[in-house]
Amino acid sequence: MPLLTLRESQIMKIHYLTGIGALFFVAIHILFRLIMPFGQSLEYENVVANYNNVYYVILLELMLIFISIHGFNGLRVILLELKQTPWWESIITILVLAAMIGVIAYGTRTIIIGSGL
Amino acid sequence: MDLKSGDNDNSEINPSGKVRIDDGREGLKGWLNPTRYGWERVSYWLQRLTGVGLLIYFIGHVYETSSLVNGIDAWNSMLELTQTTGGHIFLMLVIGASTFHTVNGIRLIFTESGIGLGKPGRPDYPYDATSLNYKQKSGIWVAIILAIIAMLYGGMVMFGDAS
Amino acid sequence: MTETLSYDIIIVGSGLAGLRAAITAASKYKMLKIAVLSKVQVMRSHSVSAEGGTAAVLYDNEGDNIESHIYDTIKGSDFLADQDVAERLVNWIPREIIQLDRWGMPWSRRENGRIDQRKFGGYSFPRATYAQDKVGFYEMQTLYDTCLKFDNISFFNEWFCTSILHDGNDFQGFTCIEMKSGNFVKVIAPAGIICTGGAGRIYSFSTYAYSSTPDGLDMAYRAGMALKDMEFVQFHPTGILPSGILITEGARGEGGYLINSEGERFMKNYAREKLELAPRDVVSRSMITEIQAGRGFKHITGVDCLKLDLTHLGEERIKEKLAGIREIGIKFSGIDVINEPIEVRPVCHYMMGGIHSNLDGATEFNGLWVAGEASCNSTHGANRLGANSTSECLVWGAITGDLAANYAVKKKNVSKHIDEMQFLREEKRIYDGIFRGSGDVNPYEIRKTLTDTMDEKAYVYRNESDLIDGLKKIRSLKLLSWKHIDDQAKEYNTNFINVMEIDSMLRVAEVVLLGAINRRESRGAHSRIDYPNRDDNNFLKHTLAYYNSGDKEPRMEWHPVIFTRYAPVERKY
Amino acid sequence: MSEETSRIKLRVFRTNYNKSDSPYFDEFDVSVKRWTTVLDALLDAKCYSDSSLGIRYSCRMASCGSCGMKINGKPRLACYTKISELNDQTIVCEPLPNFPRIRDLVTDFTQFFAHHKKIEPYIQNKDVSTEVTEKDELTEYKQTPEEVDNYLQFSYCIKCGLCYSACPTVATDSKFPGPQALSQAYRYLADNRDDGGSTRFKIIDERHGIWRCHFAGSCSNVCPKGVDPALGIQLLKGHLMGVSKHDKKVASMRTKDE
Ligand SMILES: Cc1cc2nc3c(=O)[nH]c(=O)nc-3n(C[C@H](O)[C@H](O)[C@H](O)COP(=O)(O)OP(=O)(O)OC[C@H]3O[C@@H](n4cnc5c(N)ncnc54)[C@H](O)[C@@H]3O)c2cc1C
Ligand code: HEM
Ligand code: SF4
Ligand code: F3S
Ligand code: FES
Repeated sequence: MPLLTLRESQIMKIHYLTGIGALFFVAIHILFRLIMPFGQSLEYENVVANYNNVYYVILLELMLIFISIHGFNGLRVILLELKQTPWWESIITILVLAAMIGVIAYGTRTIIIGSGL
Repeated sequence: MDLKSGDNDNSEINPSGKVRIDDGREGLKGWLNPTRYGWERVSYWLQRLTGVGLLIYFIGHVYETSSLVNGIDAWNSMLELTQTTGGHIFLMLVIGASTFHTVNGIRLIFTESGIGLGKPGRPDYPYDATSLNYKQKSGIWVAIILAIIAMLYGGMVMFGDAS
Repeated sequence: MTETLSYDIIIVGSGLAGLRAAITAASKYKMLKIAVLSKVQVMRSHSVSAEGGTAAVLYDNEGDNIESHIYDTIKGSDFLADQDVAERLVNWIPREIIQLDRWGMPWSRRENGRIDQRKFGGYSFPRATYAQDKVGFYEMQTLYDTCLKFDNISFFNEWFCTSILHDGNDFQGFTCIEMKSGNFVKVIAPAGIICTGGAGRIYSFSTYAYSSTPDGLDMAYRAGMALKDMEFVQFHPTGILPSGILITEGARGEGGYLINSEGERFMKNYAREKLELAPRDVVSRSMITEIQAGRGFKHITGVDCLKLDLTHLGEERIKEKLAGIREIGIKFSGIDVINEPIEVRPVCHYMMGGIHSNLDGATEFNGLWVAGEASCNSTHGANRLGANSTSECLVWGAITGDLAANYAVKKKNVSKHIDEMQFLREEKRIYDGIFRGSGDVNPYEIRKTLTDTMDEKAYVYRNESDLIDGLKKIRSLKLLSWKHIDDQAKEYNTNFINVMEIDSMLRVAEVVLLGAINRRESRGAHSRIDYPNRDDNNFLKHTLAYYNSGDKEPRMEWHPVIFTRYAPVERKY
Repeated sequence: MSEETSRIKLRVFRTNYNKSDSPYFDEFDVSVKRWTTVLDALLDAKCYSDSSLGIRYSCRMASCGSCGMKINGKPRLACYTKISELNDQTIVCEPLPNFPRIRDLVTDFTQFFAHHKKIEPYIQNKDVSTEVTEKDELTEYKQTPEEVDNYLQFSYCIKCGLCYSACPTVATDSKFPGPQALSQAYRYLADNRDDGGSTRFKIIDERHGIWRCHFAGSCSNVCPKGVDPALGIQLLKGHLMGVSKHDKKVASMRTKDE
């Protein structure tokens, strides 16, 4: 698995970059929300309308990926520090990766279906 | 605490050391000891806590938005969950957490790249660690203060909206 | 229960001398297995406390020379040094300084990148090589870190050696207690080096670490080796009150003054030329004379003292070069030396005596060497110059390490037969005699009385009646029933170790006092009010003390001094 | 003139796991003066109240690193902590957290030393032989006082283990080298006589290596010697991140007639 052969410093570079990236996208995401009054922004029609905007969809997808990578790597770090048996370490690496892919896939499904409506 | 012989090397030898000793590691309690060692320790602890909190929220959020595909009713029923007082408080926490985590995260990205810590030099008694300098401490305070402001602002918007 | 561990070389003591020896031996022959045993963990040895410097000739081009260092050492020793040994020290030590630099020692530097040196007492040139004021500490760190490079060095941390195994001629090994488990183990090897350091804890007011007790010396003494020149105990002029922690001579080397209660730099009355930088015996005597003449201060604890004034050196200089003593002053005496003179008093600091050895550090047993402060190869004679001791540790560490390695390689495949009886005898001595002993006197009271007696009766100035009183006192202590251990647990039993240390302190203190009684003259650090002059006709010779079993009085002998260059002259500074 | 004495309570953690599993606290009444340190008080209790008290100590001047323990909730050196500065009538002494406990206040340093050894803490230099031989010119490296100051601070470390016991990562991660070892890696990186930087980077840049430090700063907070391990560690990370430049010039040797 490629993640296993990455040096820890490379993983942390990714962690920081995805953190900064997430910051960037979340900022835009929130700006989008703030254009409209809070109550309205989350109405179904508005949301669906947003999903038809290609740029917004790309933004959402990237945000999804970045935050997932950042967040699940963070979780991996915490779990690694908890217990140090080879078994535990490989299990959590696999589980965290799987969960990450799962969340990304699930979110992507929403985005695809949402934008395809 | 068992050491494999490879770890032990020759640093210290206790060939007949068949003594029972206690592991002594503090375990999770060691993490949850945020106040005794100064602000940096508080920051460490909050960054962790907010990180995990945000991750949980994020997963929930991805799940929440997925109701989009099931049509307007499903979406609205999801949305209602957040329109309660409890939901508002939860969202306030998320806002606070993300503000703190972001601001402090940016600070950490700098410090963990060795920026803003000062230079090593001959320490003079009484020793004050240069890395625990004012800049760093203010960074933490700023993150906490901003988080509180963001929470209050978010609360005002949400509760103001609901009434 | 008896376990046997077999190595090629055993080094007892992980101070400067021990670590230096280990590195030489380990790098010379990779196939030798070297054990470094110590009753403390590696970086906890007393050597980490050494502060001021290591003497070496580095700047021939600026007027320093080997000859002058040799002469200063011999003159400092009040001509009791073996001159060939002093020559060896001085010729060798520059190499050690460079070697330490290669290994990463943070020597203080000059602007041009060369190693800096400072003034020290008794030298005619500034030749104390220094690294701030933590020289011993940095040297230890450098050596320890370098040791980690060698996989054939094994550290036995917190192993307490109790005796030497031998067959009367050849060294065979040591018996030890592994403190963590409390097991009694023998460690055998064809070659051994004793580097157990000084024994200054036989005094109460002492700069030494608590671990500097004479058990290493006692071990050799009981095995039949001689203790040489034990009456020469150095009192360092500047120990702070109340703890006795040292203010390095470097403080005076950097320009500090000693002042009396009249605000006078009194050293001008005693050593016209060198003033505060006269050798330590001279300065300490002058201080006591001042105090006795009523020109001392009273410390808050009620003890007489004088003051060391550094205030004129300026903040920057002190912070840069004397950071450690500033810290010590603030922490342990409540005085910031930048602003205020600090109270000091002569304090037990070094033992010139030790296990009798020759130019090569060899002892009376084949295969056994001794290096560092535990040895007395007579480099320092009757008085050591400051900064010459770490030099000695490094030089003889290297020499004995080398010789032991050669010897061990030759003997590697010779089968060894060890007489089990010796081991059993030792086991009986310490377990039946001490561990399971009984008594009603608190051994720690004995220690307190012993060290206070030494402080009182064998301090800077001595006289016959005091010394005899002291000896009587110590012999009476021996007779009390104090040999018992309250703590009967096996694991990490410091009570047991303490009592064994006290046992050795009593024996060695007796030797110190006897030597002092026998030497009816004043020479170097040994200064008798009743015999105020040096007596070269009768006493230009070393004292040897041999153990007599059954705790009878030691057998005292004399041993000639070796002269190669300089005839004794009057010593003036 | 005489000194004021007062009495305080000393609560000491006691245990011997070979005898019983449950630790307990012993209380001693000791009289203290202005200069009495916690070590003095403990030794007083050991000598005159309960000689079975297990404690490790040697230099009593904060240079050997033996006497680290948790005093009133924080890791400190017993010989370096005056009772008067604690401002408390009860002094609680416990063994250092995060170290295996042998007995009473004595902890096991085996793993701590092993971590230190693992980062190869010695000068490595391809160009200059580290061993001086008979034929050697006997010249030193040229290193200016400023260059010494780059690493000197990290050489102050007395290996007392206080930082190790304060670090939250160490509390759970047994493979994490800990602040002491990592700051020594920086010490050698900053020393311009050494060019073993890349070897050491490889050693510390692994799963349980330097990145498990999250700048909790507790190490620097408790270090009695001003080493500031947190600083060294973050600077090392800067190098691994590629933010700080590897522009160290390895020192040259002085020539014989310089
Ligand atoms: C405060 C102070 C400052 C000094 N400053 C200077 C200075 O500036 N310049 C200078 O040249 N000299 C100085 N000296 C003197 C110098 O430090 C010592 O002479 C030197 O460090 C002794 O080193 P060593 O290796 O012989 O022994 P030590 O460092 O004393 O080591 C002895 C070792 O033997 C071990 N040991 C002892 N007994 C046993 C046993 N029974 N079983 C197992 N192990 C045992 C101990 O654990 C220890 O590891 C100073 C001394 C003091 C007290
Ligand atoms: C928005 C900008 C963000 C920035 C700048 C940021 C930055 C950081 C940084 C620098 C760390 C490393 C802390 C350390 O190693 O000491 C970190 C950890 C972490 N982050 Fe973020 N982060 C951001 C958003 C998020 C989000 C949205 C999540 C949730 C999904 C998240 C989850 C985590 C987790 C779980 C950790 C691990 C905590 C730890 O190791 O202590 N982060 N973050
Ligand atoms: S860095 Fe400081 S606290 Fe840590 S071991 Fe070294 S001296 Fe002790
Ligand atoms: S306390 Fe630990 S987390 Fe890092 S800054 Fe120090 S090593
Ligand atoms: S006894 Fe040496 S550091 Fe405290």
